[in-house]
Amino acid sequence: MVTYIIRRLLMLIPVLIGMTLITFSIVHLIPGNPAQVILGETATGEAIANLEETMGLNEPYFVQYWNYLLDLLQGDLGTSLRSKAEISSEILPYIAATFELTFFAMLFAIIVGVNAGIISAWKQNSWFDFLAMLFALVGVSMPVFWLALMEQWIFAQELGWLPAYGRQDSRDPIAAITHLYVLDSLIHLDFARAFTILKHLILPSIALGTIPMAIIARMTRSSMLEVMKSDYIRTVRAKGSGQFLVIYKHALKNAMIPVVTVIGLQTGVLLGGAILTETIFSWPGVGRYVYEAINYRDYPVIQSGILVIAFIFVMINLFVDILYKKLDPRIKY
Amino acid sequence: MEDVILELSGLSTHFFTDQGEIPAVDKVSFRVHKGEVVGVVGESGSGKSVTSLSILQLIPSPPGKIVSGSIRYKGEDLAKATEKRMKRIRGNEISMIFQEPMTSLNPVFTIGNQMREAIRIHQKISKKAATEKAIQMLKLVGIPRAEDIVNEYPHQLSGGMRQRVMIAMAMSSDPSLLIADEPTTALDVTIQAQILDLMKKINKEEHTSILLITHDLGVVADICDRVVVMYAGQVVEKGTTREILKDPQHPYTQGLIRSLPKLHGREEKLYSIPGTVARPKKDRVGCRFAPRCEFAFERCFKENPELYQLGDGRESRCFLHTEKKGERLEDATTNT
Amino acid sequence: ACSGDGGANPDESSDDAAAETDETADGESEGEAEEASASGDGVLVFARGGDSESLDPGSTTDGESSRVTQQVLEGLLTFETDSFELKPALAHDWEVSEDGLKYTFYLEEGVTFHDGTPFNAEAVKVNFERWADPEHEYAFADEGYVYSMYGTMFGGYKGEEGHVIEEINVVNDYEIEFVLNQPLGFFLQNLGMSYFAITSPAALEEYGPEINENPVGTGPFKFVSWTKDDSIILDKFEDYRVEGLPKLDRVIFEVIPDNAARLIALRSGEIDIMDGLNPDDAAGVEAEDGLELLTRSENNFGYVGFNTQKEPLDKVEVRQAINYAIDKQAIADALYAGYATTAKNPLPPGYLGYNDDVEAYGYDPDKARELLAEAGFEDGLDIELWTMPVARPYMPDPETVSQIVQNNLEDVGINATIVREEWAPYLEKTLQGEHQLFILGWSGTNGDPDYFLSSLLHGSNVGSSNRTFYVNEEVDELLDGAKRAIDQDERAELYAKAQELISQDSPMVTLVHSTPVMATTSKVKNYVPHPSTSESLAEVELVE
Amino acid sequence: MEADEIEAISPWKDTFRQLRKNRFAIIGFTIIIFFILVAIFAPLFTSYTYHQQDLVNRLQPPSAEFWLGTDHLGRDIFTRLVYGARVSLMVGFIAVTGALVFGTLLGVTAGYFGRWVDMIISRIFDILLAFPSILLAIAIVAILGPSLENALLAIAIINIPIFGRLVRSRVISLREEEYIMAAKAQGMKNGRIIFQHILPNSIAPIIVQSTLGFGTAILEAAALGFLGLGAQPPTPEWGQMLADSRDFIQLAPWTVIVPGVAIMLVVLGFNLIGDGLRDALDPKMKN
Amino acid sequence: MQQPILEVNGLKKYFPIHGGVLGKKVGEVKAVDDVSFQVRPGEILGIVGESGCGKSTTGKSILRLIEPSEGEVKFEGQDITTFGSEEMRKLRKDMQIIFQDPYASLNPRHTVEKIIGEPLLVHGMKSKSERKKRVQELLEVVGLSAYHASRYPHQFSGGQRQRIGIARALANNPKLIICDEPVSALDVSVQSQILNLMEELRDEFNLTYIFIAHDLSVVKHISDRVGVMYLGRMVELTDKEKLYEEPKHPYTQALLSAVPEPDPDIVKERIILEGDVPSPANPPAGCAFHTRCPFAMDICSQIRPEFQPVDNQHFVACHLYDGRQ
Ligand SMILES: Nc1ncnc2c1ncn2[C@@H]1O[C@H](COP(=O)(O)OP(=O)(O)OP(=O)(O)O)[C@@H](O)[C@H]1O
Ligand SMILES: Nc1ncnc2c1ncn2[C@@H]1O[C@H](COP(=O)(O)OP(=O)(O)OP(=O)(O)O)[C@@H](O)[C@H]1O
Ligand SMILES: [Mg+2]
Ligand SMILES: [Mg+2]
Repeated sequence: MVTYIIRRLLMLIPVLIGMTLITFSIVHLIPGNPAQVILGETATGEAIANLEETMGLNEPYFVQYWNYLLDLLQGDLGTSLRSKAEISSEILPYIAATFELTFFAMLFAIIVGVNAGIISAWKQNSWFDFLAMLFALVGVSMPVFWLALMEQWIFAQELGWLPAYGRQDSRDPIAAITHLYVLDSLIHLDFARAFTILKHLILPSIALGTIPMAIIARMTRSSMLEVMKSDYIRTVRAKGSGQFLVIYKHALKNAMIPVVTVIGLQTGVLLGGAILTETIFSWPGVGRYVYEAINYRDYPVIQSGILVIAFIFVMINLFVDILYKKLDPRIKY
Repeated sequence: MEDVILELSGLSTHFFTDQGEIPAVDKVSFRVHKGEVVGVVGESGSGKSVTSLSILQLIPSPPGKIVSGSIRYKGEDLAKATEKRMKRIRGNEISMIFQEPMTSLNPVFTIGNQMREAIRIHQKISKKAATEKAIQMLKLVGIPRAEDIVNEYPHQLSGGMRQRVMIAMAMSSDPSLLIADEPTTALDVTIQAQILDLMKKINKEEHTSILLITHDLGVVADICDRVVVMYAGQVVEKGTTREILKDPQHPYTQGLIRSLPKLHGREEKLYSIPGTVARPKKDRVGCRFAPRCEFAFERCFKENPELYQLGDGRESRCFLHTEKKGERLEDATTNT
Repeated sequence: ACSGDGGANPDESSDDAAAETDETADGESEGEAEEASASGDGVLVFARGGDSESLDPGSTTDGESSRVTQQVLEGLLTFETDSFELKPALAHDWEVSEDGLKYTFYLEEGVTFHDGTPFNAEAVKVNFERWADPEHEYAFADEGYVYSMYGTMFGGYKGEEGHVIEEINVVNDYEIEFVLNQPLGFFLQNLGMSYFAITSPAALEEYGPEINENPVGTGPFKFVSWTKDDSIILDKFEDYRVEGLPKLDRVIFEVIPDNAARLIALRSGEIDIMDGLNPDDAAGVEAEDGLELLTRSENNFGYVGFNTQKEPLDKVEVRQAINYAIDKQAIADALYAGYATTAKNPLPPGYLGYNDDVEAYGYDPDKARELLAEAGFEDGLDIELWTMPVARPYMPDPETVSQIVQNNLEDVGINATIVREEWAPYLEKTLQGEHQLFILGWSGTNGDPDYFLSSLLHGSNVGSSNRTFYVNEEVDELLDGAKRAIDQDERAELYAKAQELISQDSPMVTLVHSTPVMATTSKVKNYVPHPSTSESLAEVELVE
Repeated sequence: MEADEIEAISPWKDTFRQLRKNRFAIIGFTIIIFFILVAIFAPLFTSYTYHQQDLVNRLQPPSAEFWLGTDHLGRDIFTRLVYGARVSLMVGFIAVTGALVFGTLLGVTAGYFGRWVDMIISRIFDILLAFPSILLAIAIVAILGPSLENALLAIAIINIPIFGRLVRSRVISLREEEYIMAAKAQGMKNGRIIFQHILPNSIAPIIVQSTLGFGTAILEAAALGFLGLGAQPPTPEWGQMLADSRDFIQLAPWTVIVPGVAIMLVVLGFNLIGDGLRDALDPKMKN
Repeated sequence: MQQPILEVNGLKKYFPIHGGVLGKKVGEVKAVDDVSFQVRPGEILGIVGESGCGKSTTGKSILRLIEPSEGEVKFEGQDITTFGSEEMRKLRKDMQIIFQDPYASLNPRHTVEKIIGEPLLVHGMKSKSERKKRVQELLEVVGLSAYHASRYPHQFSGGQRQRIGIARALANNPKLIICDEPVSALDVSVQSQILNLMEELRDEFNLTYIFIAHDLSVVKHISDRVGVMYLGRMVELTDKEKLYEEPKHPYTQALLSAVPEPDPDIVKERIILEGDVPSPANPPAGCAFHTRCPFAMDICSQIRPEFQPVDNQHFVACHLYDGRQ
């Protein structure tokens, strides 16, 4: 197991280097001079040149890349041009915000998706199955941002049931510790606040989680159906086990093996989709951080932000692979 | 009869598929007595597995359904039993093992876990006691290192070992009847010999009746007391093992035996039945075997023969047994 | 007017871990409040579309930043609540020498910064020197700090030719003297700008380049915490120099990028003030109980500029034709829902020297066609219309404007292709003159006409802020004279003249002066939107 | 012999038969054909043009005159929707074709030649796939500048590794198939094996992926459009229409609902077909 | 004696096992471990053994469908392991293979005509009509009808598919056909049809077969000589009568005794072997069979027995027969 993890980590090295090269190049190919953006409409050419000089923007390309790599190795993600703050510390609350959102979106997706998939498979061809799968198909066909807008319009604006934006009651901000607000409010033993924060999570989580939910539901269903046909399920039934044991013990664990991979991949997709959801729900997450940075030509932030998201994505997939092997004892390390 | 454990009469199981209704099992009747080993032979697709699965109501449904007939287990009709009742029968009164030892165990749970489950479904005992019982059963079927094996996963065992585990699991609640659906087909000869040996031992020592499904007449000769031959969903011949192998009455059985290469004795050119194995099909008129039968005559293509009682419990499904054609059948046999 | 005992109330700084942001971790407890328990009364939530860039006012030109720093830091002077009229702030009095080269300021006494250190003349000097001199120890040039507004407003930096501030003399703790090397007509006006607010030198020492996340001034509110792209929290400064102010206990600046969400939040009472109301929603807000509609006065204008040195826009007839072709009123109505007036000068009405006698180019497609024919384009012409990619107060929806303009031009036979560039390349390329027609605008900051007219149309600004490449020596002379003159009437006259000439030359189609609309809940009292887009919240109250 | 009764049915005909039986797939086809017709005959449906402004009639609700209402520039939403179908279908087609061609080329190369060629190509796929796709698309469009063409290019690029990997894995697994080994045993050359045996047998999953890819490409284009990075106005791209109307959701909800439903329907159509094809082409369903 | 058509000397095929942190080679599966035999023209050499003992690998290595790790394969006197790819490709005209799984070995997207015609095309028969004629001829040879040519594989039964496979193998009139379990996937009643067909074809076209199977009675029926493999090694090889009547190797003896026969009159002395076949990745030292051998001696676990003739043309690898040659 340990060797497996080490091997996977080693295999990551070329991918990581490729990622840094891509992020670095992307950022340097983006047209537009960050010095110009910083100084705005009123800048003089001279001021721009000076600023370029101080920012090291006129060093040769590969020198800049090399410096960038060296810095990365020391955990230095650079300094934001816009806020002039260390990105490595500035980005943490954003990551926390995105993490919280993604976590709840995925929780929603998994709980609803897996159970819908199971019940659909169990009651194959029933009306539940039909509706659930139709719903899932519609779910995967829906633009995330549109769903988000509709939710906001219906549940926040028209019905007024849920807050329209943000992570918490803005009048009464939490004293952040981990920046995972649900966790923070629990640490403070402030359950009323936890409730408010959860309320803020509902709409964005559903918006973000709907597509993965639909995908997971479909995947679970087909995987379950496949497993239910297998010989060992017949064996279990021949032993005299009841349907519940058959489904929730024997079939589920096997059916989850492919589903877990999908969950891993979808988590990555979520991280990307978060950009849209975060903008609509004013969620100060890392997707929005990067998006704002692109508008601002904040080179270091774009490059580090994309890199960090990609890195998290890669790590999630590594974790999923390991989990996958744990679920399936047949796989050798 | 007192000692009849299982009696199928007129059992028909059909599959309702896109291609239409498939009578996979068509009015099958036979009996299994206490302590007896009954073999069901037939080529692929003849309905052997469906018959055995029907007994425990394990037919995938939909598309499968028992459409008529009865399955009397100790007098009780299982075809009409509720799912709840079936749960108590399965693995307790009647156990079953399958052809593919490689895929019949759940790959993600340990052997111990799966065996414990089988035991505790029917016996109210503690987890620890169940583990002990599992180990004891594994030892009974001759698995070495049973204490370690319970903590291992199926993929860590060889095919023969897995089949033993399956048998151990099946035997763990002392069933009266063991249904074995081609238990050795996937195994090598030397391993098959081990498993057959084990089954004989169980039959002798535990007095468990066995319904053995196979397509290998060699296996039948080795272990069965009586044999049921199936073709295209129907029983074509029944009798004791010796009778069937030495004196087959139905042309299909005859052809089958003659087409086998022999290990002993002189070999000559093999006999071969022309054509391909017929699949069960709804609304087929005439004898299922007629298109391949060298003795077929007009009537064979128009009507489906019934099983003729040939005395001593022997039965055969062929018009040649009608008095008129009796001699021809004799001719055919002597010609061999 | 307030006590000078410098120390903060120790009770306030308890439980600081709670509100700490990452950068303030070094034990500085001043200004960090207890956990936000003061919900309800006295807490005002102000929602806007984007976050601040920097809370160091000198180093940014960003309006969202000024909005916040305005509360935390003060300059020597400030503006009246609803105009660019000067009034005292940290300087209670001032004198200007005859020649306009020496300004003396008398500072408020007994004022302390939020960190407890006293405010004095030395602090003022340190701040100005920091902006003027990139080598200064607090200039933080290596960290990318640039004080561009200083450079723009005071003619450059230390050692540069146009730099007007010769020296700064500390006369005593509460008296300071600025010596200029040439008169600057709007010197005082500059000092009212929020960019030139005074930061505590002790804080500059302490935070170094992180000062932009830890503003320490003398303002009515002190900085508590900043969660990027989310919220900035300010608390009442108990020792504020003006007795009885501020009236609020806490102000929270919240970022809600989505207009619709912001309005929903206002309706549900989650926020108290929203900036950037969609003009189309204004009517709804006005009609709704519990909400108030507010407007900022006009302090900007949006325009369609011509590259006057490029074919065919070098012909004045073509420029005038286009000016006649565009239906400004339709734009004002459609895009601003009426919250805009059509413009005839590149200067908002109410500014010093605004020339109301200039005759506007009305919507007259026939005349336009006529002029085009005169210029030799009776068969129409093809032209590029560059459109800016970002929304600005003067141009809340440039994309739509460009489409309307395109439509208008089509009517008179001009086939305009819309060219879209990202913001940075857009600015760069229009500086270099790659464009033909382009859309842009300008907002005032110090209330002085020079900031509009010279920046946009003075020949010396070609290559920087003059993107029309308009050079008219006569206009340049008028503007230069107005810049040097100290007598405001004289200046007004010069500017009026310049506007006349500019209108004739038509280097740009002045579209509209917009009046940005805002909404508040009815609980908010005394909130007066300032034309500069940032206003002090010291007087604002919440009443049920 | 029973087999004699059956006429020669090619696997394609067989697929088609299966497909015809699949009710969902039929619905999918109906939707897509409907949109294709709409796209082709767009001008026949409406008397407006998609960029025709009517500032007086801004934000009108649906009526006899404006079937689906008007937007903030007084343009007829129905007209824009109809013309938008062209854009969306074109986006799907071009992006998928591009990704398919390059993905297949790379995938076949990697899968058949193995070793270091495979190493390099697979690592490139890994790296591209290590980025959440929409983020990568945003970055690419940011480099190239926002426009429909660039959005298309970005979407094609992010889809290349998806097709590439699919083809590669098919090629690798087919390489081990007995009939490929049989082909080799007959003395066939590599080219023949690839083009006659491997590729035709890889087509089923590629077709399924392409159909589903159509849907995703349209969604991705809409997302880029929504962020202002895709088609530029006045192009009636649905995502961009949504972005334009976003501020008017309270005043004129139809301006937001309509394009969203259109996107959803088209994508749903492709997904239904894709699902149907998957079932029809799945070899497990046969025999 | 006649010149052998095929001569296999010291054939080995080791599959590497990768593992460890860097995915290095950490071991090998010795699928075929030093196998030697000869095949005479016109004869049928049977190879039997339990699953995984390396039968298929041997067959495929001979054809270089799997590259052998070591050893020599001489076809008509030429060592084909040294051939380049084009030479090898041409040679495939003469050496053919029939696979076990009639379902997997036919390309599901090609018609029968294409399947059988393609080898003709690649070996130079360019004319379409000529090919068509030949395909029909071949179909009739294997007992199918000309009108089957336009069908697809999935429209045939297993036996028919196997006939198509045989027709394909015959297309270019090969000299040697390796049959890798050609009947084990078939129904019993169909199996005899195919066996008969193969015998007829051998006689008609003067073919040579290597016939791989795990069913001892089938091998006995069809072969002239039989080789027994165990764990990658050939343990016994001789004429079929000798092998079945007086098997010498203890493994062969056990194997023969374990085969159940459909004749209640034959009462056998069963030798039930203990345990399972060891893994070829980790074969026992010395004689690979010693772990299960009822006659195992000390030497068996240390020294690998030579594969040598004990009697005339009766090769055995067993220490019991040491010094009896
Ligand atoms: N799930 C099913 N759906 C449709 N038809 C089925 C199904 N299961 C079995 N059949 C049909 O029932 C018939 C009998 O199948 P069965 O599995 O009983 O054969 P068998 O005698 O056990 O063959 P084998 O030796 O291959 O196991 C076959 O023709 C098959 O087509
Ligand atoms: N490509 C491969 N990579 C690694 N190991 C292999 C490979 N092919 C075969 N083996 C191993 O080589 C050994 C011999 O395999 P082979 O297929 O030759 O056996 P076989 O005698 O034909 O068995 P069967 O009767 O099951 O067909 C087995 O242990 C198998 O696992
Ligand atoms: Mg079966
Ligand atoms: Mg094999």
